[in-house]
Amino acid sequence: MPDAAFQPRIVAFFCNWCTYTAADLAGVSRFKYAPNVRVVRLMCSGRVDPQFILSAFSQGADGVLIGGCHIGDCHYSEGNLKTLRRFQMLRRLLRGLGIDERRLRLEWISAAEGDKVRVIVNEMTEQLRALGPLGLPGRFEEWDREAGRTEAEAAGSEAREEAAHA
Amino acid sequence: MKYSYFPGCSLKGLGRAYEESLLPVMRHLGAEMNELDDWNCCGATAYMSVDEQLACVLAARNLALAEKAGARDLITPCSACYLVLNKTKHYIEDSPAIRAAVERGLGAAGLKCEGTTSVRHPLDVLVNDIGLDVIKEKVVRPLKGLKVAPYYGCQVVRPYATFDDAWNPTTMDRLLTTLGAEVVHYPLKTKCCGASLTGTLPEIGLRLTYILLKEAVRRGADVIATICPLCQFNLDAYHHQIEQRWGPVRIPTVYFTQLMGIAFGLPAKQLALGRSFIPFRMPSAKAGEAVAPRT
Amino acid sequence: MPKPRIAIYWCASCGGCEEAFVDMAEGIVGVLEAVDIAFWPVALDFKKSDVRALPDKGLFAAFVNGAVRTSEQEEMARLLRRKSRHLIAYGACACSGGIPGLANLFTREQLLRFVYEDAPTVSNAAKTRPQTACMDDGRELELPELRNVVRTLDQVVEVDYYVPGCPPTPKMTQEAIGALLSGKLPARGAVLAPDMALCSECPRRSSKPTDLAFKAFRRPHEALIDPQKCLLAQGVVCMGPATRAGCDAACPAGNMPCTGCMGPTSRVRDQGAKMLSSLCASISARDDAAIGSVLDGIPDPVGTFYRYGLPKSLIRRKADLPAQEAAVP
Amino acid sequence: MNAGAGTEIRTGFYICHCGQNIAGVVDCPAVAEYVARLPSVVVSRDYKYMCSDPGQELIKQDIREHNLNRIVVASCSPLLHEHTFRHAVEAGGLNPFLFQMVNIREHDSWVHTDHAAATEKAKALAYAAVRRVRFHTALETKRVSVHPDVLVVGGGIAGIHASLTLANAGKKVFLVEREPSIGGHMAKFDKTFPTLDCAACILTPKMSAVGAHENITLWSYSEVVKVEGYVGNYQVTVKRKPRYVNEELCIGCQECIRACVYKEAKFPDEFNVGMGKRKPIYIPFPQAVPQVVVIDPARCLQVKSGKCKQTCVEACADRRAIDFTQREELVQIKVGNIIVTTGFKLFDAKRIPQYGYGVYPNVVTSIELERLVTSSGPTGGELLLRDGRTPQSVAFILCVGSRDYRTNRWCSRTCCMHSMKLAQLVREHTGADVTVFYLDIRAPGKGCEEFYDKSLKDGIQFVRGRVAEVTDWAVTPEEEGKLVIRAEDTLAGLVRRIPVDMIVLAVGMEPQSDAQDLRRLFNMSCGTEGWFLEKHPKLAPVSTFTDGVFIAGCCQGPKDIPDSIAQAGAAAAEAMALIDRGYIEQEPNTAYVVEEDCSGCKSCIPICPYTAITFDEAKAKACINPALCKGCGTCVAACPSGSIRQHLFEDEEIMSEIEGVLSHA
Amino acid sequence: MRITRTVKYEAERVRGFGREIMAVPGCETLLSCIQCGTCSGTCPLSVYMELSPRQVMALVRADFKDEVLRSNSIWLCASCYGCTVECPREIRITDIMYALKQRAIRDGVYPKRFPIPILAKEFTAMVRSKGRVTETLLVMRLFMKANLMAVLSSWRQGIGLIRTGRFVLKHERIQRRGELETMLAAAARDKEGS
Repeated sequence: MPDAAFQPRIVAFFCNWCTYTAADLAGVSRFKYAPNVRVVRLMCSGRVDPQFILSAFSQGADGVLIGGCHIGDCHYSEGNLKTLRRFQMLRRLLRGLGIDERRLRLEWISAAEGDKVRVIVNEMTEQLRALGPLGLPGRFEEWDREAGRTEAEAAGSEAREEAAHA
Repeated sequence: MKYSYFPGCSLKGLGRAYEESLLPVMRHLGAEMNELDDWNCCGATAYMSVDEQLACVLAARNLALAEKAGARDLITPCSACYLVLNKTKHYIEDSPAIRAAVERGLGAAGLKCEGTTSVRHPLDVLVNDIGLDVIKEKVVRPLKGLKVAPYYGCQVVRPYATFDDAWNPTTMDRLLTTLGAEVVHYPLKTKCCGASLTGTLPEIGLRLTYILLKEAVRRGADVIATICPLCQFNLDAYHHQIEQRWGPVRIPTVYFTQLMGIAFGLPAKQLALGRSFIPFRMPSAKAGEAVAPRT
Repeated sequence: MPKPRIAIYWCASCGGCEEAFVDMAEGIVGVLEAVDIAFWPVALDFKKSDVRALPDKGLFAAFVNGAVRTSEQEEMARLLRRKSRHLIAYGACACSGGIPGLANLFTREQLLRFVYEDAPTVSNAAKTRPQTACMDDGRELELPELRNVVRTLDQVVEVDYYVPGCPPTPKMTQEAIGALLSGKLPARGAVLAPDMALCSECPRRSSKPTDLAFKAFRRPHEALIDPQKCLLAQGVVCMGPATRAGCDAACPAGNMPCTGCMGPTSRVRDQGAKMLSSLCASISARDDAAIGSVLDGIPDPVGTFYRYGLPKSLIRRKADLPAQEAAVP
Repeated sequence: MNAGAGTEIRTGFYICHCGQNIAGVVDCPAVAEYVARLPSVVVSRDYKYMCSDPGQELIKQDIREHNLNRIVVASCSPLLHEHTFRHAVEAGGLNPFLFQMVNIREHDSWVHTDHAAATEKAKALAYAAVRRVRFHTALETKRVSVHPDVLVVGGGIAGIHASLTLANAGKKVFLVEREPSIGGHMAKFDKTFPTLDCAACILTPKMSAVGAHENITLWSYSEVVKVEGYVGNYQVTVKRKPRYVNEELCIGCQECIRACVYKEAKFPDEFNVGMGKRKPIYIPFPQAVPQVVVIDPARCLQVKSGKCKQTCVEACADRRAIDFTQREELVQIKVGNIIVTTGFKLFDAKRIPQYGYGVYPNVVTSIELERLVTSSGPTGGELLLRDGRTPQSVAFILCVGSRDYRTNRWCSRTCCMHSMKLAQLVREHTGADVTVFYLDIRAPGKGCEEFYDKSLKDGIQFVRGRVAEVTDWAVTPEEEGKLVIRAEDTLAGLVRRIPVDMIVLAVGMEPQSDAQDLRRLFNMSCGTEGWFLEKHPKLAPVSTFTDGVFIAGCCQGPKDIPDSIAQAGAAAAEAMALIDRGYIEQEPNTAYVVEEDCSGCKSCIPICPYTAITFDEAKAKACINPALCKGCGTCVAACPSGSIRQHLFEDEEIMSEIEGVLSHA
Repeated sequence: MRITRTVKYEAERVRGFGREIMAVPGCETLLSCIQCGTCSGTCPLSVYMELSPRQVMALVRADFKDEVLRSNSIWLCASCYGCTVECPREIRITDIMYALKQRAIRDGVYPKRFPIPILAKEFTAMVRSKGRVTETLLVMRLFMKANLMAVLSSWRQGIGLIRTGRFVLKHERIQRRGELETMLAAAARDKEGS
């Protein structure tokens, strides 16, 4: 059952020319959308290093949104095409890593499509809410609890063994 | 080709000539028409006026039955049924409330409607699936010299149909031309005939019908071709009342399927031409030859 | 002045790293002249108690290879950490998880069931599984517990230096020991291998074109590989561009692609992500479907990009596995 | 001036209220308080208007007093005010790139309603910027010189005015026009509203001036096919279509036209929107510039089949201006700025079949009527029905293809006034009854309301209601033989049927059908409607998102002649500002290879669309030419060993930003 | 001459009525209505209506519920959808008319002897009990409920139908009437429950 109170965190990488501008336009137009998105501005979606995406997930993002110019409209000719290719492989990789691929989204949003920003952010927020938290930092902690447990145990067993040898 | 077939109440009643001509024509073209098992009334405009959700549930039962039968296309000749079934599909998609009501209703009967069946009008199927080329090959008796006013009526082309323009549809025009007929310029082709009012408010309904008939006559048409059972009845059955009010505007109104049957050379009695109030005759070279039995 | 004492220990590894010490051949003589080996369970008969008996930091250096995946290995890692001045993660498994790290794609239960029950070569009708404790002849016997998660050495204890490779080459090993003994050491936490990608030392480097565009990917067994030409130029996924140099490009020289055992350069946080980024950007296809069919040539992205580094990658482990699983009864 | 390595980072943080724009939603003092406690932050303040002079002064003062070496401002979009604050930082004695901006207006207060959530978001974004800015280093902007020539694309009134403005200021202009003559739509008009002065009288002198100006190179019958480079340094390829007439040699005597083997003009004439006729060899209209004939390759026998007596060549005699060997030619030019004035297309009235355009001969469009009332038009200025009668009653239908969700949503802005002008001309020419069907009369321009008033007083009837349909079927005797309009007179609340002789459809304006191609060509954006998008609707109305590319006239949106000319002047001024300064500053966001790290794997080289990356064979390293690099960063993301970096967008900067936005709920 | 006072007071508005109608799928664009009158101009029946379709839209938007529900306009709508396809704001006017008809029937404010709502109710009743409609029987029921005189004026049609073999006196019906009843009951019950 999706938790309605859960506030998903979305890190968005928006290209300077189209999607960032579209998000500005959404602002100028006063379109209202969910406050769950945090935008990191890059000059081109082609700058989005897959490390950024994995890093965002590993630091607590529930979803990552990449926004670029429509294919054919890239300010840098074909940066977005490179993003598209990486994105496709990343989705396959995420599947392999047990992360629902819907958590990573690539959208082409032109400078004029302020409303699309609103629609996509709201849609994604809802979808992530339905998927529930990814919560990797918490998982890392949980995973490491079993190792942490032995710290005390180790000391204890050492003492026991020493006592036995003595 | 196999199609599921939803006749609707009219084609079993006042509009039975439509069914009686549609089925032989489809058979002649090699299309199999399987009547949907235990179909129910679509609800028409009346049920929508009373309760929209229940009207959709009612209509959705037919869609669900068609899906259960594995039908890809459901042929729906009556304009009202065609509109209501398509509208129901749209509403189920667009409105969560209606979708929920439909799911509840159908669920209670162990049915479900996922929208996999397309609701198609025979005109659309004939022209866009079977094709004018195939139809042309079957024409043995071209309707040479017959001037036809193509009358589509209101509901079939709007607002859900995608196979033709809402204001100036041309599918039947092209079909009639293929049959060898001459199509007259008839700008009233999608004007409402007032059928739903003729019974209840005759003054209003009859006037709408009168204008349609008058303009068809004025533009030199020999016959009006229609694709809706209600339109056919309305344009055909009230000549007496109309003439009393505005003078004679006598012109027969037939189903386009009847004209197809004639062009295909099917026997007249298979085409139910005798079911009209105003008999239709081919103005053929052998003048005076009646296609329809005299009454 | 007594010779510095060193320890060599293995955790979850294949033994190849132990082999690497031996592979120093006559080089080992020089090493043995310079140091005393105080602990090397594979080769010499020392006991854990001997290590315990040492004063803290009593070892000059401990070389630990293998990933950490049992309670005993954790314990030993901690012990050696306490006893040594320099703790060295030796080999790909200790540095980044290595092949054993791929177990992070499964739960412990899945692993045990496969190994003890489902594997086609196993005959175990009683479904016997290893137990952490059992009674035998009235004596309680103990086995270490298998952990849910495979860890790198530095995910358990602090590590001073890393010697990567699967296994590290004798040359790297000798150089590392030499550096330790001479005291000419880089900053703590450094990898004792060149901080540059493998292409710099690859014999095929000059055959790589400057206009590479992948039309398809092929796995090594699917193609007759030209022994001279850059493997990537032949559509074979070679991790060389994203992998540290230092191995003298042994695999490409042997007509096999680099699979990334040396790990990334210091500037890269996630080797797999970087390789993916570089590789995919240069696919020639331009639409979804075509790109998809090129990517089909890499059927196992995790295994391809993280063969030696899953536990050290940003995601570490298949994320949808249960975090905790009941300990083996 | 710069904080070197090892220097303590001392950050100043400023959050702007932007009046109530930000502070109305985001709790600015709370954010400032939160940031004040972050490591490295020395000063944290909130202020009403950071972009104001006192706001900027605050930054400068703090830099000096608190020895700040990093500045973060949380306010509006960096696309709006990044430059402002960088200047302030620089004026305060710090390198301008030791600054980071946080967008909490467009991306926060304006788009969120939940105050608490918006405040938390502002904190997260501020935290991210404070973390990011630690990694910033001092950078220098690059200066690139600006080529002084300008390209103007489109020779309508906007292009003409922009070209003349620039040329009169001594700048060299290339004016490229697709049609055989400049003049555009305005050349087809009879008179102009609201002054009723003759369009030709005011346009023709400007057209001639273009043709004669020594600073203007006019290439008519030509199209721009390729644009490369960047602001200040564009290389443009222009396709010159063969007109089969040498422009240098032709003197416009038109003897060739008279001599053409086609004795009668029989082909529809573009200038009269198909209502007049021309020959295969023709001059577009009497005042055409250049005054040179053109041969229509689709009609000319010689071009089509090579079998013609070539009587035109004979008539041209020893001027030898006609040249059937002409071929399409590609010409390359260098310019520093481009002004796009490609205009609009008229709505095709056939798309609304209810109005019977193309069915009923006496249903015409406004531009057809324009030609029918002009003395230079096909009827010599006599307004007649198709059967030769003079109309007794004429109706205008407004908003045809405007304000309609099914066709074009926008208001075409000129149709109200244009129709009133035509209505007055109709009354002048014929004395017919004129009825104007309108939705709303929009007459906001100077003198326009007065013109509306005059129209009312002249007895033109205005019916408020959108016409439902035009038919030819009669209900009453007076409707027989007429076109019948059915519409609700919404002010009277009555459905009316009105028979008339002629109907004029006031067709709206649409983006050119190839607007999308042009947009790509010049790297511009289009709004959802397809009009070229200005950089800012108020502050940068003629700029585009590509520096050095400006727009003017109707390609940006429907407008009348005065507005088109005003924009054209503005665009020319913008271009001149760049030319006269002589250089432009480029963002120092280029990528660079750290040579000692590069393994020479060559993975980056095919990634770059600008061939800025080359392989240095001697060093066996990749090498980036900063002059060619545009700063997209795609190669940085692609370098598998992390050996390519990008100024302003370093990995550490972005990573710390990611960490920052996530570290706060 | 009778003089009536026509001022509208705020109290006469039924707040939320417009919003309720706009909740019908596709009708939310009613907010963008620019009162252009295309609907009225297109409507073949607007000339008979007390309020033109445009006025109906204006009154709905302004929450004047009674004025709209009591007018004959909604009952004269013949569902030809002309207005819906012609509206430049893509407002589904026909569907709004349906929504108004439903509310008028629900609230019982339609003209009592007016045949159209009676037809709708009779039709609905026949469908619910038989699953199908037999037109001739439906018309006869209608005439009996609404206007006996109409039977007399329609005798020609009756005779014609008998002559052309279309006068049906036996009810058309479906086999699984229970199923239909279950469905409609389930949908209706839950609707009230929710």
